[in-house]
Amino acid sequence: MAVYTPSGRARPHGSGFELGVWYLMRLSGLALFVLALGHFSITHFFFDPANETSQWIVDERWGSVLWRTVDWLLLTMVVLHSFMGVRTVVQDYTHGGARTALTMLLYLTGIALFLMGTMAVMTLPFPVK
Amino acid sequence: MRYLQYRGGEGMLAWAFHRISGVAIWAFILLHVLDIWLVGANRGLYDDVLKFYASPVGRVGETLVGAALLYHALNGLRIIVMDFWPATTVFHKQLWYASWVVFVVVGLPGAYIILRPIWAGAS
Amino acid sequence: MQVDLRILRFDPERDAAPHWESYRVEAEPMDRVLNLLTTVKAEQDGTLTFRRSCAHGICGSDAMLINGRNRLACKIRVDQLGKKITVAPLTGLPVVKDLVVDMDTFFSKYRSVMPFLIADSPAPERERRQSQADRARYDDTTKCILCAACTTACPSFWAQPSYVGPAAIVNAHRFIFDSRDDAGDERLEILADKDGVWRCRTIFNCVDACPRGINITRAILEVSRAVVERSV
Amino acid sequence: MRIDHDALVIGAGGAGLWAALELARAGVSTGVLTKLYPTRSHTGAAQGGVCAALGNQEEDHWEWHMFDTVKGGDYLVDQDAAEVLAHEAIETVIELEHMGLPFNRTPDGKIDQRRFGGHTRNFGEGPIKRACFAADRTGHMILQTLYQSCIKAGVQFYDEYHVVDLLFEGGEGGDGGRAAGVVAYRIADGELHTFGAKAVLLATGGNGRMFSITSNAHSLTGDGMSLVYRHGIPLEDMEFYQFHPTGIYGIGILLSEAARGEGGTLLNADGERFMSRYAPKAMELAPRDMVSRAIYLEIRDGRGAGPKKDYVYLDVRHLGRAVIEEKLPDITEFARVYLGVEPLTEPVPIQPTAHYAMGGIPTDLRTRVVRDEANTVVEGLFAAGEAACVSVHGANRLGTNSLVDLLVFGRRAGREMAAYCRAAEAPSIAADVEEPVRSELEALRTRPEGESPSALKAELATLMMDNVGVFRTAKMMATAVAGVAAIKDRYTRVRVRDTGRIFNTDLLEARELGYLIDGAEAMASSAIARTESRGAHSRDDYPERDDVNFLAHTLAYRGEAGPSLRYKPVTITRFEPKPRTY
Ligand SMILES: Cc1cc2nc3c(=O)[nH]c(=O)nc-3n(C[C@H](O)[C@H](O)[C@H](O)COP(=O)(O)OP(=O)(O)OC[C@H]3O[C@@H](n4cnc5c(N)ncnc54)[C@H](O)[C@@H]3O)c2cc1C
Ligand code: HEM
Ligand code: SF4
Ligand code: F3S
Ligand code: FES
Repeated sequence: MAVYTPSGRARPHGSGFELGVWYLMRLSGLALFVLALGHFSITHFFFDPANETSQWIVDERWGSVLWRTVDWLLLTMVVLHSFMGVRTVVQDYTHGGARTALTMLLYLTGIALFLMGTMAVMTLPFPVK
Repeated sequence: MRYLQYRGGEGMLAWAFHRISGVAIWAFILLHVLDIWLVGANRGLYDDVLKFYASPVGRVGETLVGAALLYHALNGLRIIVMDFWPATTVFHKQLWYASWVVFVVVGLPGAYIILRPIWAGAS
Repeated sequence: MQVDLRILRFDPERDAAPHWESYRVEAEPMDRVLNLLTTVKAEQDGTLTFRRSCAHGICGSDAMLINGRNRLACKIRVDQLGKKITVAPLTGLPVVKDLVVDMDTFFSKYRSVMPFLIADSPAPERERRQSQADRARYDDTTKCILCAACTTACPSFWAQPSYVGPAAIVNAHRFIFDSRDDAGDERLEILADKDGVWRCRTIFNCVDACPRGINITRAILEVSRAVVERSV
Repeated sequence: MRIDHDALVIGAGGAGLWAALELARAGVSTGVLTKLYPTRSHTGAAQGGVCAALGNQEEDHWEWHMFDTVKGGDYLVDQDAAEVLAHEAIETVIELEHMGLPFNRTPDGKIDQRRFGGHTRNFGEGPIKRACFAADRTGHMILQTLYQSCIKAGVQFYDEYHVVDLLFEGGEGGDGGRAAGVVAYRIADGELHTFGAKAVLLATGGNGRMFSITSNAHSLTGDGMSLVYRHGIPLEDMEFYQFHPTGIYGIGILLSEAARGEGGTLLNADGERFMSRYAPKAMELAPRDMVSRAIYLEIRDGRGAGPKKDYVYLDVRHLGRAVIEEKLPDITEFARVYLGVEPLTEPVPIQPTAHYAMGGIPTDLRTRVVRDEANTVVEGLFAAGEAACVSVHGANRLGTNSLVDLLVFGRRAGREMAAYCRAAEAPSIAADVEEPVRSELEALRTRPEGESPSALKAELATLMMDNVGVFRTAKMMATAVAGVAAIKDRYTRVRVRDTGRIFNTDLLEARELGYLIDGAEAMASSAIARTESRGAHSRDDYPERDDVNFLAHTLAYRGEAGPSLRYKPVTITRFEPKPRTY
């Protein structure tokens, strides 16, 4: 917390980071409302997991640039949102060194996951028609 | 824990569910990104995973994930509405009830669709 | 009627840990919990310790955890609680003795948000003018009696005692939205700290606990919106 | 432990806080000691308003305010003091606004004002809007604003330090000694601390807890008054104690006069506006002593309401929801919470409640404590607020005049003390000054047998309520004098049950009972000796005012066999005493 100085005005310690996280959670939340709910609906209501073999994914879904983009956006948003969300939870219930360590671990996992997801969505060759 | 003594109202429940659902979906996302990664890395394994998703246990799990996601999304919207229009906090309980109405209206048919193959005998 | 009163007692000079004690007290439905505590202290156990002063909800001395919610003992009636009543000190502040908690950090957080008017223009001969609408803008948050019921009901504060807490934000709001004040920016800067407004998760326990009926969450969100608007 | 400052302020209500603010602004090293956190002080309970002849709503002059104050006080007011009060009220209220106080506003953005009992235009012609207000939370806003200003100015607070003794150098306070500091008991750990200072201000508030039905906080036990009394300094005009007409029935919580200022009426069991019998012109806005007496008479004559026929009604229903919820929100809530009555649709049961000590520690216009009829000053000792008696309220205080008193004389006290500290030498304090009070407290804490202080306190409160209340007779007051003497004797044998050191409220409550007994003793004895009726002191055997013998202030000195009384003339400058009708 900022320390009150009797001379009159306090010396603020505010940084833009938390504000940024606040924005991020709201904006990515809004995006996910469409992307995540949409994704879940499509994969469960319009299709059924029983039919969604890897072949289907590669042929049908990732056959189009549009779907790859949508999926990659979903991935980006979900990783950002959920990892920053869990960061909040971690920062709420941990203190000191444990907090720093867990937060770092979280960030690393997040990055790793993001890379793996991107690899899957973006690097597979398009099916030859 | 002494904190459990506190009898919170709707707001506290809304938050607790939001937090729990958020972390639950996060945990699922960890798995889910991994399995998608398998599409590129090891297709065979991925198809096995998919079989699990299509199994009765997998379907119940999917339904729970869907419920968590739906609750979290609706309540997330409620939070965002209050964030940008603070005057709506006066109706925070009503907003929460409303989100439950949507939850039920959308969620029940959704659950039915996902779970039906269990007893209908999936292909 | 007879009321079963359970009180979480702790005397640092005698007890290793807090423990529950039960008392049977004769009470009227319109009696308040403070009456019960006073009766126990006068007739059953003089060592029972709690703060009180005004006895009508205006000084903020006797906020405590009553039947699972933060209430002023002098304002919550027996008929609102029933025949079984449990009383414990506020959660999240160090217990000094029985129902008395150490309020120092609470007040230092209050002081940290510059809770005083800073007007840069020289004072006029007469009053500074303020329209009725401008006066109404911050009316709700002028009602705070610094009882700490809100802050100690907040799960976010329990988790992170460094959170400046709803009470301090309410008092910052009181000045940020006062048309006569010129230091809103500095207060917003303070509250944009990681222990500032962002720690509020719109849990609303504070609003439920506030004996003055202040819409605290609204005030907090108005402040965070002001921080956001200032940044764009 | 020993702590030194140049100035000490005892009490952090309105009076103490403003004094502290002036001292801090003057750069004087100051400590504020208070047994409560400052924002818990009872100034925060004041509701209706603070008077100043701002003339924002209609023409007004401070001379009119001064006149109303003098007449309201039944001419026992020291008129030079009333002049200071009415005159400086204006600048202090403006200054409060500059500090940030959120007053209600008129449509053109000025401080809003409303009517209050006894405040009139043109020397008594008709009611005037003079009370500046912030809804019915004026005292709350004053307390908050002053505390905030003190934080801004960097005032040093000692929160939850209970002052238990005053220190003097060169003899007792009553015999020419000079103030040297105080001894305070830190509630958190039971440690005694000696505070040394050149100047000490007593701003410890009133003593309404000596009555069983009272608007006063539990903490209002007259500590400051009692401490000076124990050091040989007299208490002035203690017989004048105000009963506010509209306390919540059975509990005494105040429903502000603002309810009547906004147009609320008083009804008896027959639904009749009985004030027409007692003050046909001013009606419900007559001064408080008159209204309280009127209620008492209605009840006595069988027109009270309820099963015991012992209350009347305050009726605000006709004011409409908007006025009630915007201008009287808190008292509306009090009626709902504490009586279960809905003021929008039901009249509210009320009865007079013990409210305000007009008397107290005698001071001069410069807030210096004086110790005799010649106004001999006790060096270095100051008093302000309800604890003090500069005598701006005389025999009856007008509504809103107490808050003005705090502001005007609190500010004066701060300035006087700052000037005094610049000239004065630091006093020397012996090492063992804590001893007398330490042994008193230890005796209380460790006594193995004895009766319960809380029971004794309840007895005192009932005794005073029944016998030194709105109406007094020689017999009742004699009962009170004897009763208080007996209680005082029993008090030497009370036993506290909490023997701990940490936050021992049991011990402190017992200590406070001692202060209440001192105040009750001075009050009962001063009352029985005043064989006239004036303002709040109203007796059946002497129903008339007696300006020949009693246009004088009572000074009660503590003595072994009960207080001894002396009298001091009233200062009259502009307004000759006249019969008081409204
Ligand atoms: C319910 C109610 C409503 C009122 N409404 C109005 C109104 O509308 N207008 C008006 O003009 N007046 C009103 N009054 C009267 C007025 O509010 C009080 O007379 C005034 O506030 C007294 O202020 P004070 O500064 O003298 O003392 P207080 O505010 O009572 O403060 C006393 C201070 O002294 C401290 N103290 C006491 N003893 C000790 C000790 N031993 N050691 C250390 N500290 C000690 C306390 O902690 C406290 O800080 C009202 C009074 C009541 C009870
Ligand atoms: C679908 C639309 C979604 C919306 C509208 C949404 C909205 C929000 C909002 C507004 C918050 C901030 C809450 C606060 O600060 O109090 C939040 C927190 C969080 N979200 Fe989401 N979210 C969505 C989806 C997701 C998904 C898919 C995940 C997980 C993968 C997720 C995980 C989290 C987590 C872990 C938190 C932190 C919880 C907390 O702080 O208590 N959210 N969400
Ligand atoms: S906002 Fe309400 S609950 Fe919080 S300290 Fe102020 S009065 Fe108490
Ligand atoms: S309870 Fe806490 S999280 Fe916010 S809404 Fe109130 S401050
Ligand atoms: S005793 Fe003052 S708020 Fe309860």
